[in-house]
Amino acid sequence: MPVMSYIQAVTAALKEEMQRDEKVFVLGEDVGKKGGVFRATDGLYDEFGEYRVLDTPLAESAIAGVGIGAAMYGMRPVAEMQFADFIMPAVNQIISEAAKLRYRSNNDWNAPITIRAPYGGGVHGALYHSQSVEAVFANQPGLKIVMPSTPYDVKGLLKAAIRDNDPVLFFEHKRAYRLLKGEVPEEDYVLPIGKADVKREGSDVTIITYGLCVHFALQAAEKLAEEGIDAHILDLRTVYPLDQEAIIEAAKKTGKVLLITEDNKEGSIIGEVAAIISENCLFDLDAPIQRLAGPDVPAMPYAPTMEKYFMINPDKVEKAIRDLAEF
Amino acid sequence: MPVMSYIQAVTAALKEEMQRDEKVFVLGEDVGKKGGVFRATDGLYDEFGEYRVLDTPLAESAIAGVGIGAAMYGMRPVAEMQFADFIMPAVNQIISEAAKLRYRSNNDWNAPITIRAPYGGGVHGALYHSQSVEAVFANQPGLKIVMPSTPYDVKGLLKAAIRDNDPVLFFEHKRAYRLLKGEVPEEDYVLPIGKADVKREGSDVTIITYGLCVHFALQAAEKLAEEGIDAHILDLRTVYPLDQEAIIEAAKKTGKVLLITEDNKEGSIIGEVAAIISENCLFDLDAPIQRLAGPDVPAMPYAPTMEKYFMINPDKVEKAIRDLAEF
Amino acid sequence: MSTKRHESLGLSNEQVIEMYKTMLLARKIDERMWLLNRAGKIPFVISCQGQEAAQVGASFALNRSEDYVAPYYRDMGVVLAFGMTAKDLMLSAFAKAEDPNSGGRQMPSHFGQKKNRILSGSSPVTTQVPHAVGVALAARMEKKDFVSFVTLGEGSSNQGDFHEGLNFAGVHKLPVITMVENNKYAISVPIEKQIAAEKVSDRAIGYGMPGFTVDGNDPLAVYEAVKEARDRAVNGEGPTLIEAVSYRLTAHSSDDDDRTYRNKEEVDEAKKKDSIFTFATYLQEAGILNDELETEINDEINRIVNEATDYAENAPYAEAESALKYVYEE
Amino acid sequence: MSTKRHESLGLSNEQVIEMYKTMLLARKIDERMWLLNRAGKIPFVISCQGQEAAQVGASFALNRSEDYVAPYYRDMGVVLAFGMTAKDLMLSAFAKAEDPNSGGRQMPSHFGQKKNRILSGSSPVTTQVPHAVGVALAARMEKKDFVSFVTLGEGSSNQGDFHEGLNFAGVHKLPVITMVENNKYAISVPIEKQIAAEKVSDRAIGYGMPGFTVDGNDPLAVYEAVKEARDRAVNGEGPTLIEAVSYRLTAHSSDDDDRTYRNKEEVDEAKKKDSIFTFATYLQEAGILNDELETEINDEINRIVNEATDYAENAPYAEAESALKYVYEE
Ligand SMILES: Cc1ncc(C[n+]2csc(CCOP(=O)(O)OP(=O)(O)O)c2C)c(N)n1
Ligand SMILES: Cc1ncc(C[n+]2csc(CCOP(=O)(O)OP(=O)(O)O)c2C)c(N)n1
Ligand SMILES: [Mg+2]
Ligand SMILES: [Mg+2]
Repeated sequence: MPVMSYIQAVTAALKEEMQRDEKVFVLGEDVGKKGGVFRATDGLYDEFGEYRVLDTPLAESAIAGVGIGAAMYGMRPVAEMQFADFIMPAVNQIISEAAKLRYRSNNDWNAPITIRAPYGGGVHGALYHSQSVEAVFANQPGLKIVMPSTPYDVKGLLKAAIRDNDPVLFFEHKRAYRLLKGEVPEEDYVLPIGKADVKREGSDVTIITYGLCVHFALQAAEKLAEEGIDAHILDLRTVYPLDQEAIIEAAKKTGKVLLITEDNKEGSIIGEVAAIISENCLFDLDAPIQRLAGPDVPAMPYAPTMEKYFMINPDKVEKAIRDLAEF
Repeated sequence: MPVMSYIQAVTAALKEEMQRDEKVFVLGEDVGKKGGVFRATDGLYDEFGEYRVLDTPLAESAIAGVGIGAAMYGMRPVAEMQFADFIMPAVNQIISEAAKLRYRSNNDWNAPITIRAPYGGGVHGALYHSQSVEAVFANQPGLKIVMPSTPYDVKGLLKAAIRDNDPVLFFEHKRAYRLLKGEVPEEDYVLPIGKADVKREGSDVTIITYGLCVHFALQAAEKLAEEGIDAHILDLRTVYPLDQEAIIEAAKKTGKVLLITEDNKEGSIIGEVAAIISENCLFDLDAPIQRLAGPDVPAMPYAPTMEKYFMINPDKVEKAIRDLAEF
Repeated sequence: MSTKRHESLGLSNEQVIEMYKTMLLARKIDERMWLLNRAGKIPFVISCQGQEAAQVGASFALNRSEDYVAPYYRDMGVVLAFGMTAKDLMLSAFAKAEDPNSGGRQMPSHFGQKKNRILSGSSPVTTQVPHAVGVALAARMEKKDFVSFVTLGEGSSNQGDFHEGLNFAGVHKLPVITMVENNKYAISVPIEKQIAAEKVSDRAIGYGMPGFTVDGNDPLAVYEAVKEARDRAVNGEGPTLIEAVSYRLTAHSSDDDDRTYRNKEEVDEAKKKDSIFTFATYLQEAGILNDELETEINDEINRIVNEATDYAENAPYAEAESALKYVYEE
Repeated sequence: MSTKRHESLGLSNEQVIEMYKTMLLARKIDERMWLLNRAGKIPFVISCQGQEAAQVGASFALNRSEDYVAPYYRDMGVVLAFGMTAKDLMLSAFAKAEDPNSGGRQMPSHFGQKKNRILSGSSPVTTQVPHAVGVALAARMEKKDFVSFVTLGEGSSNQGDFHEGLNFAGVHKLPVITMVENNKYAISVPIEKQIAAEKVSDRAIGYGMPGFTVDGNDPLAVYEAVKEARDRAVNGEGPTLIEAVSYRLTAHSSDDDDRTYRNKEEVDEAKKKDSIFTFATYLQEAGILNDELETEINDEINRIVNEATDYAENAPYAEAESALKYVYEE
């Protein structure tokens, strides 16, 4: 099986879906001739031409809104927001329109649009090129939010998102783009949206997380295994709506739960995960539910001292697991 | 002490603050000559003139953004979003600008803006005139979100919001506007933003909620008191950032916690409340943390059958308290 | 008015009578809804009154079996012309399960009906503009000959989505026609407090597209402008912005009292130009409409409105639990 | 070029030399930042190169001790003219604690400095436009005589906030000057794919304000346009939109490789019009600048840039935990 980087898996999924279905097209800022500022759409302009890899004017609400309109007609737009931080001007189109279209029309209309955006920090991106924005959308029925953690998951989930008949926000960790590599089948496959995935079986402590933090958790778990601490790692994969069953099962498995997000702590996705656990399996717990997250400051600063202070890393995860194991 | 309706308390707070401080001004759609679609700014145009009660063009991002600019200069804008549902076009200005201004400028600049918006359902408002939107903003350090439940709280908290040197979102329940009446001192007073408030002392079940649901909870509690079930009711008042101490204390008090919101369940404010409790006082609980919330559908429908099905009401609260008390 | 204007536009006598009927039907449904509202039978009305000429004139210039429309809440004339029925509209006003727009989920006048290519609309204004542009983009990509047509109020043309949508259409020369229905007010705010430009159509040049201001009380003037715009669109010459100027004859909605912000004289003055009368006069002068036909039309429309009202009033609501359906594909 | 153009604009010889120095300082700081970036010492640069004339010409037409500016990320010329120092800018490039813009929290070129009335800016483009309008609204309300000045790129003029902000300013005739720095590209996307209008200034009429397109390589032309706009603004005649046309001489930023989307010939052609040279030529021909003065100026600027670089490189970062500060008032 070929080894691909996380971003190569993005490109592969886009390319294969565009080859498979003529209705699939990409639109966004600099996605065409330049192939995207991260080069996620590299080569697609040459292969599919200007209209299927459309450089749009610099206007996110139009990117989303025009995409939604095309999707209502029956196209399969894959819109790129250049950075997740710049999705904010498109919030009205996403929340008021895409999320509510099927419901408000009593199933008459739907918007099969995928909106991709690179999120996350640790890349000297400062306040506006580092954010995790999923919590803004994770209270909007009608939307699905996918945040993959490996190249394999990227390809299978992005294909599933494009084929999904409802709007999907697909957040890719920009630091993972070139950092993470892994085996990715050349053939076509899709992974189920809405299902979490056990990334490591273990019996002492349950870690529930998503995105790049899965990678940090795996690294920490390897190290702790040497000390005899056996971590169970559940990768949420889809952060909205959450896979309640998998969360409950994972929490029950060890009775000690550590939730991790790179986002600010208060109001993040993992608060909802904690709520699900405390509503459904409180008496299976042997320790308070722990949360490891970014501090509650607007976003991570540029200076390396402060950026490092903000970011989750394997050491912070390791310490949190060890503390919980010893509880 | 005079008795006022919830909306009269809004008007009173605005008027008194405008009289006290020339820098305070109101801007929004139809706030001037018409006095607001709910008449929250009734009479202010006549008293303070066109520029201090400014009818703006129909453009929410400008209402927020122009307000932020004026606030940076040193004014005290109170921007009205006609309905909370229509705050979405202003999300970029609120999240990227207002919330982050102080932090990104290392305390050099700040934006003392208050953004008022009527939220909530039960008024035949259908999908786009009934929403609870607080969860969209409740993960954004730099913002404060206030959601008062009584006329008394409205006046004291709105004054505090206007005087606050940071941006405050102030969500008023539109059904409460004329439904809720209560004593409101004529004199000047402010209530602390960031502090929850015990609205009823009790020993059997703790209810933590906010906004109109406080009223429903109080009604249910009165009824249950006759059956010997004694409910403790904590009104969050400020839903972001949350008053952790008060939440922990209230949860510990009875060991049985019911969280209520009118918002959709998944990803709402009360998920964070559950997370705080399960992180800090898990072993003080005698029952799983219960949540009573709207169903996870985009927003409440127009037809009375479906609207009623969606909305929280005293009966639903009563049942949930009873179930928990009997646990 | 020259009595042969419609002929010089290529419209037959039957077609203009059809236009008139559609305008009148819209008006009569709307009036009935106000009565129902004042009688406490339906919670909310938002009117087309004063804008029927623009709506129907524009619609008849489109290909009503192929083009897509993204109407806004006042566009009863547009949706009737595109195949929605009085019954459909009354079902929506009563919020009944059978309402094809939303199954009673949305407020009335939140139109949408896929079979008639009426894009579903929401309450936040102007979001439909990029949608129509997206449909036009699809037309381009699929090499199809239809156009999309989108409307909004003049106040709503100040939203960012107007700018972003029209700019997108202009850059890619997409087959989309935007019609701003300038009724001089946005709720209580008069046009001077909304827009400093002399004409809303002055915005077109900034998007590299032609812009026209036409008399929105004259269905033939609007017909002509939209027809030409449609021809340009299908010839690959790109989008057009049209401003149809009329007046909002009712309060903003059943929740509004317009006496607090505008005076009766102004409204009375506007009523003199009401297209329902002026167009009838044109048709009479052109010898197409006479008293007999007028009575016949009125009777027919009354019957339609009565039947629609009765049907809708007696139709069932959606079941409470059906509120859980159709969040996602099922 | 007439050798006396600056005099006819009321500019003294000292003032135009000051303008030239400011342009040159901006250029030299910018060039140094690229060197530092390529040497791995600073992670990111985004340039003013090619836009100095517009920035400095505009700034000198403002009241630099009273007016407010809301610059965008390329506006090194504006912030230098408004009192920010080379040291301040280098501290920001190195992300050091003493950086007055953000204490090392924001990327370089995210300007802000209250004491010089430079509004703090963010990365999402165009959000500053409504802010400047808000400051102008405050000027009106407080009956003060200052104006606000806001800049953005031509690509950014497609954001909704441009439309909403300018419309607001137009309706209320507020004293705000918007200058679009049209450098022909938005990252890789050329102006034709951003805007179908012939000129960005064609958008002004849609907001009821005058619009002008000027040569952004000519600081005197920009000076003149902004001066007149400022006069109108303080006379209560409202806002102005100015488009200053130049060219982006560098890649979009240190993360971009512009060879993938534009060719060298085009860039070389643009370099011939580089204002740093053409304005120097003007000053020489006007007899104000000679080789001696040129050397002196260059030496002084080199010294300033060196000192700023050394200082900033050796300055400390903010402490890690200080990341927790200033979320709210403390
Ligand atoms: C984004 C948004 N903001 C506010 C509203 C509330 N609102 C509904 S209609 C309206 C006025 C619209 O005026 P105009 O665009 O002129 O259309 P008209 O009603 O006059 O036809 C307003 C402010 C809304 N629906 N959406
Ligand atoms: C809202 C938003 N979307 C996308 C970006 C990413 N971005 C940064 S600069 C830029 C291009 C700006 O082009 P233009 O406005 O012409 O200014 P220039 O850089 O050419 O001076 C883009 C797309 C952003 N900063 N903000
Ligand atoms: Mg109007
Ligand atoms: Mg540019």
